[in-house]
Amino acid sequence: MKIPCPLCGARDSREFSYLGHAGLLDRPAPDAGDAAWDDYLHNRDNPAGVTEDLWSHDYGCAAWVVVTRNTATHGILSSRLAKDGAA
Amino acid sequence: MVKLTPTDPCADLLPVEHGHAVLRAVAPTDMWLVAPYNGKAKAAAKAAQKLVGQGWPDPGQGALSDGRGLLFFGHAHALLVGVAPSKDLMKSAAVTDQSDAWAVVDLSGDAARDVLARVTPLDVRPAAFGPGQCARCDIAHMQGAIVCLAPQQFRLMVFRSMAKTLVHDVTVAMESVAALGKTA
Amino acid sequence: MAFSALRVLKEGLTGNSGWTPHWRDPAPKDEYDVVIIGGGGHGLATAYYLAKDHGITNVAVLEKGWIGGGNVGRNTTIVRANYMMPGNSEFYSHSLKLWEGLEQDLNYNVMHSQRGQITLFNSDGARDAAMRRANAVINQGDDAELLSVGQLKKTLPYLDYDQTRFPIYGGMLYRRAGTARHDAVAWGLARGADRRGVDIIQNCEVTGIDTQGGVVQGVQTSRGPIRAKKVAIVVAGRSAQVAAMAGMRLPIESHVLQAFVTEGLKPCIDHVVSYGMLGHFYISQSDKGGLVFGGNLDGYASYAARGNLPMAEHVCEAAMTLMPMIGRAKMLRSWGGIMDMSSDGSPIIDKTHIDGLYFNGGWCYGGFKAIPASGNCYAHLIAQDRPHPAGAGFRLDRFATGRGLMDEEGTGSQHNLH
Amino acid sequence: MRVAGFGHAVDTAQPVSFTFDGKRFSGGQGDTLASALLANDVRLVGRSFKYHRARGIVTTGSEEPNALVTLTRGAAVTPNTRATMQPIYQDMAANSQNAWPSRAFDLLAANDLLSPFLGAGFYYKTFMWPQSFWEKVYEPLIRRAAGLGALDPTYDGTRFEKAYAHCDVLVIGAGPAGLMAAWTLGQAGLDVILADEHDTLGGRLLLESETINHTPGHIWAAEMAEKLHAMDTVRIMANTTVTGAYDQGDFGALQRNDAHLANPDATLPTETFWRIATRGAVLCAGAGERHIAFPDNDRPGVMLAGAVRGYLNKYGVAAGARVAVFANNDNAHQTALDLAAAGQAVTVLDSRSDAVAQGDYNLLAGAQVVGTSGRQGLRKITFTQNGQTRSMACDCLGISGGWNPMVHLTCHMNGRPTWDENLASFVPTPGSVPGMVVAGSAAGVMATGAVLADAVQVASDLARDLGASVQTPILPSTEDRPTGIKPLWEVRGHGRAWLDFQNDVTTKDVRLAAQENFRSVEHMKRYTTQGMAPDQGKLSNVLALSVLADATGRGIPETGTTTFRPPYAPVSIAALGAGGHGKGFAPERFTTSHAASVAANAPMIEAGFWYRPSYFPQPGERTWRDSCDREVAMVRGAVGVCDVSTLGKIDIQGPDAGAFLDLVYTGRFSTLKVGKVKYGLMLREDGFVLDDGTTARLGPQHFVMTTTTAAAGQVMRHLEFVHQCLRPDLDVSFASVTEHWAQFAVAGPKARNLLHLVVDGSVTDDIFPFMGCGAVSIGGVNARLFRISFSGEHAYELAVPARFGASLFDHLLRAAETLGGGPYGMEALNVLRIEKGFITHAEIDGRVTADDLGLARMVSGAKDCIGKTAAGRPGLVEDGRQQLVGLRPVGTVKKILAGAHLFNPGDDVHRTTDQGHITSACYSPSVGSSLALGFLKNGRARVGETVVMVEHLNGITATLEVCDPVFFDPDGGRMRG
Repeated sequence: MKIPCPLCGARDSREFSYLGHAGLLDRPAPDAGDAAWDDYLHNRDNPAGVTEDLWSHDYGCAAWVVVTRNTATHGILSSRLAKDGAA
Repeated sequence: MVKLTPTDPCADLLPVEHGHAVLRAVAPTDMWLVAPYNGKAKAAAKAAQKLVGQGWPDPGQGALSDGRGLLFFGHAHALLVGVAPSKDLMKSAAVTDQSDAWAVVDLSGDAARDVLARVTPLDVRPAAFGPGQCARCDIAHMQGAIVCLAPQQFRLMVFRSMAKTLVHDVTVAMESVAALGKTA
Repeated sequence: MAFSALRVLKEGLTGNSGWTPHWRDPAPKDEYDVVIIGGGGHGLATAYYLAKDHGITNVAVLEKGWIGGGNVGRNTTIVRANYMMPGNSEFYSHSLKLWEGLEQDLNYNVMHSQRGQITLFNSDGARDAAMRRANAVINQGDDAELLSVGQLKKTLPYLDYDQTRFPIYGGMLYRRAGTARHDAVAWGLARGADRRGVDIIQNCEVTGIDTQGGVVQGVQTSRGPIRAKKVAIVVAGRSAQVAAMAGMRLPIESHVLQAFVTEGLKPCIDHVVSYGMLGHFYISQSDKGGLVFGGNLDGYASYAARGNLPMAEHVCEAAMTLMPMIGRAKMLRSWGGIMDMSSDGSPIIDKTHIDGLYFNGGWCYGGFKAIPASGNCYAHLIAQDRPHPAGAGFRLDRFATGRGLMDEEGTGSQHNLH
Repeated sequence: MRVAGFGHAVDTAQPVSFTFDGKRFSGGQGDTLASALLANDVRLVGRSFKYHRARGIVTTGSEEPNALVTLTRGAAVTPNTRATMQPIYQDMAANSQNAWPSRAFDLLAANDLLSPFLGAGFYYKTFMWPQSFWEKVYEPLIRRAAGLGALDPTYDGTRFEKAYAHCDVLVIGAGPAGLMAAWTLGQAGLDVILADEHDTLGGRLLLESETINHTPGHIWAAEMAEKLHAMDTVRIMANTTVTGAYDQGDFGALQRNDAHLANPDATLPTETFWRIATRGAVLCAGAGERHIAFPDNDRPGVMLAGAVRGYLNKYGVAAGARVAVFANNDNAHQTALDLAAAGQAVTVLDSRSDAVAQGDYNLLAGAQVVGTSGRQGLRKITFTQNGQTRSMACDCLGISGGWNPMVHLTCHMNGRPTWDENLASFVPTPGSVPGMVVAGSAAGVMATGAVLADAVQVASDLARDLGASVQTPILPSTEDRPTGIKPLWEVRGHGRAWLDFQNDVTTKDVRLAAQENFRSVEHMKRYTTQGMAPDQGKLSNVLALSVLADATGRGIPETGTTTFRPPYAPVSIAALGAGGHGKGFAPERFTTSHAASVAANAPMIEAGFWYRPSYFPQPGERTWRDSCDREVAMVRGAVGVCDVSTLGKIDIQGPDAGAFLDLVYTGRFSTLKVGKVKYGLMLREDGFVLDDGTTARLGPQHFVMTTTTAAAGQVMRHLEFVHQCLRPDLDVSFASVTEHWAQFAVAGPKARNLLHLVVDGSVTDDIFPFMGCGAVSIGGVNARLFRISFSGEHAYELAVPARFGASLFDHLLRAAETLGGGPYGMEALNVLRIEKGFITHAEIDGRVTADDLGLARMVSGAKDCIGKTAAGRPGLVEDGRQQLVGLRPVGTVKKILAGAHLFNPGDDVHRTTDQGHITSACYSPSVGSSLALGFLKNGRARVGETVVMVEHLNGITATLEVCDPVFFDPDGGRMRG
């Protein structure tokens, strides 16, 4: 499996660690309420299809990368740096 | 006053040679991580240009000449090699001394790329990874960096504490490549 | 037809012509008291216990493909009860006791073999953690024994005690742990449920859940609508998709877990052996002689039911440092299952916001051993609308409230770390 | 027997001697074990899995189901080696498997007589009474009888390796299609890897007599191989089986490097497991012949028709003296033609009544074999033709039920093949593996001329897709042989007809499965074990499917197919796990003081990937406790030195560094003064404690954070996450400096005296008050000094660039000695911190809150931080949580053990009465008693109460008093003073 790092190019997935859905970029405000925080921390759409998730290029440039990926086929559609914000 | 004497993580282990590959220790030199502050990338590049004669490296780029250079070293960093940062550079970038943080070895010879293929998933075909290129990558399960110095010469870096593992794993690969060469 | 050695003998002498289907293939009825969505191990066990313990037999198990085709048919078959967190501890203890009577109960040999599991530890800290767990297991009423390195050398002589990267400090022996023939569990439960009147309906995909005024009415399926007083979701691996039909968003992320088996070999590994350095490695030898082994999740969200090489290699590297003698064994097959990874690594058996709709899922990769108790507790909840005491901890709201989290690994809310 | 004038691959002038089951034989250079055994008329090579039936060689390739042997070479014992793939070498020792006492007389062959009772799934129906007999009696019997070869319980130390390769196109298989495809792609300038599982390129051309460009196919193949060798763009990997297709163009492949060598060099890897990354792939895996199910079709001497002529053409071996062929297709007739050329008269029984002879041999059209005899090898076949049943003496029967395209790799990513009615086979479904195309027989193209044309076409299209320009080659001329086929799967009759030779699955088993409602193909497979043997059903799956289709009254396409999963051919664990043996499982990390610690006889223990000294034994000390107690007393009484370099150290710089730290730590760091250090607690976003450590402010925009050894990597990733993903606007950057600095704790009342012996200038309370930090120099070397304490003593941590670490450690020890001090190890460090109630990851186990640890005061109320909101969830703040406490013995206590649980005095010991557990325990020489830290329900409110510790595994029960976790110097005077 290859992950396309926006900086380093396609690299073996063993250089990366996986965190979870890219919704983790949208941290709720402290006062956003219990439901918002529960959703952020725990609940997931968990689609059998295209999703966006977060990978860290640990063994490479240490960038956090948002990967648009199909969970049913493992096909990868695109990637971008997490620090560049939403697509 | 006490006198501190330096030690080198690889010096006792090297050089080794098997078949058409040689692994040598690299003498310690200045190595500094450089991270430009927000909005200071141009100034940092200019300061670096003065120091090493080359601009800010693009991702995957980095060359050394006369032991000096600036290597792409991560999403936020370049590695300044062979010279300490100037005041100018420090005004525009955070700098961190890493001169002692790395075990640094040079792998060279006709079999060097075959040896590398046994320790890193990086594409090291000549067309994909030639002189002037530098990669942060997995080296034998370690966070490392590889710089292509010449078509058959590579600088390998892993954190200092893992020098022994680096030398061991590369040496085993060199032996294997040499033995395979004999049967081919 | 009851199975017995005598029956096997009689049929053998008469050309084996008298064997009948292990379960029927009925057409779906218009209405059931309970519709169970999912014909995996847990769904079939739920049906079985609804019929057996609660006398509820007007039940349909709806299976999209063929029964037992999900994780019950693709796992490393380990059955154990060494959980320490309140909620888990009593549940898996309950499950192990059900396993111990399951074959006679079902009249089906699922080859449950209590060959013992030895979990190794490789540091003082890991030993302390293993002791904490083992003491919890004993406090629950089950058993555990501490093995010194000397004892291990006698019991597991094939481990590398001298050169391995992380020296072996000792092991914990759970004698009642072991393995079972995974497919037979699904088939035996199906046969048991079927004999009590449950309709097992294969190739029947649920496409919608009908509700009215917050009360469940039935389901839409690829074979037409089916009315039901109660609907029970138990589709681990596809929980998100089915729960979404009822407007639910779950604390679950689906991941791939690979497993591996070698060619058949003469007996060499008697126990289940597990090892916890740099992820997991666990191994046992099947009755056919194949070494069955596995490790951690690949780590990325996936529904592909297959994995990639890095984890396969890592698991084999663990094998080589721990028990290098198996190096000459050849991996014959690898496969992947879809794991419902919950936010604390423990499952959910609960009511939902819709009256009459129940949810069972989030089994992470501990689902196989849980099958009897999961079915038993879920059936109890469905039949009586209150949780079985052994399964009362598996509440859906524990993540929001933080009450009764069961984070066995201490890795927090990140789904793929459990 | 050997046939003169045939066998281009074998040089009989170079005899090679080997043993099989201890008996010596001779073969020629180039023989496989299988061809050499057949040349010596050895037909019985092993026993089947369940019924222990006599079994012989069936194929010429890796799909071989029967001829699995155990090889012994030096210390290396390799079970389940395919005799068909194993070259012979001088003095090779091979043994048959699964037979006792011998392969000719196997006691368990008695199982065969019991077969009416041992059909599919019999074990699910019995062995249940009495309950305890399963583990004790039945299962051990079954286990002993099952299995094939045996592992040697000792590790032989042979080297295996793994490697990566990268290319533009991977061509899988070097038969006619693969050779042509590789040539086309190489000419187009693409980087090509051509992998083939045999030692010589050519595929079936090596086994056939047909010509290309009017020269024998094997010579054309050799010429092509030479051309490819000469191309810079093509890399040839012989002896390499592509084992799996994975995501984004990754393939696994196993290369055998030394199978042909009698005494390989110790540094030569036996096998290389390749991870091949490619942009595109062409599957040219060819097709595999299948057999036909008829009664007693499993005797030694019954082989695939293609294998019979393959052994003649490639190895110059006649597989029998009297050969017959039973087939449903034209292709199999070639066996008769080839054997006729070698002077053997062959009878072809063709099930098609309209079959036409293609040459001078005896053809029985419309004939079917209905039985065979011969206990240890085929002697006679019985067949029907025109309603008559007759027999024929023969010792070799070549069967052909047609050819299956080798679709396996196309299924590795969940693709399912498509049924092709004309071919009576499954063919690959296009697009099953992204980037992989299929050419030649693997795609269902059977005649050689068409195969070559297809390969050129497919390769050219792929090359153009990859942006290369293609020169269309001139296709060589071929002799196209007929490929007509009419499906025949099963000949029903008396007796058992085998599908899966290895797992002993017969047509009866499949029919029984269907009868018992295992009608889905997956159910049938699992109920009967069809296709689950080492050949993974390559030979028999399609056949089994047809029987199931017949039994359930469905067509084959509706019946479906089971999937094929990696690996295509079995891969040794030693290859996949190469490098993992011994210390290779993980990198080893050594501190700069490692050599000195080892020289001081300190046992080194693993701490993550690091090694740290456990204790430093002195003469006269008998146990670790003796040393540990002394080291603790030394630190409390004089001064100790400990290498703490393994703790994570992260340089944090930038104008927003303070603001960033405020976000990741519970406390406020933006207001920390330059030259000061502060203890910090870090939460996960779910509110539980992630890690702790100190952070020092070295400059207005410059901090250095320490983490625990265990969490260093995790914390670094966390910081990057918080910055890049949550607050990319903050101007801050992180650099790990763990490895740049060697850092040593200097602790004890004489710590400052020691520093004065080492550091240039003086260290005063003014400059270095408690929790102060700053630059110092040591012999002119710039160093950092932090006045922090993990021991509760007046203590410092002194950091120098790592190159000077060994030297500084040496100086520190020598200076310490003059003060009555010395080094201390992990055991003493642990005791010192327990005495002070300082926490480690024994306490921070991922399930505790700041409040559980008694550190709620460290969570700033005035600002947000990671984890703060979730830490406010009711379950994390309610009464009844377990809180950190100290525990000390009441009266005499044998031992306090971490991992023990706590109960109220008088309560039954049970899960439901559990009050908590012990996390850390030690004997404290400073306090003079055993001590422990633990978590206790509502613990802080229970100081002074007694609890009972119960530790079942060692059988220890003790009464303990609950106390404050700080046992020693509770007001911290020693640390500050």
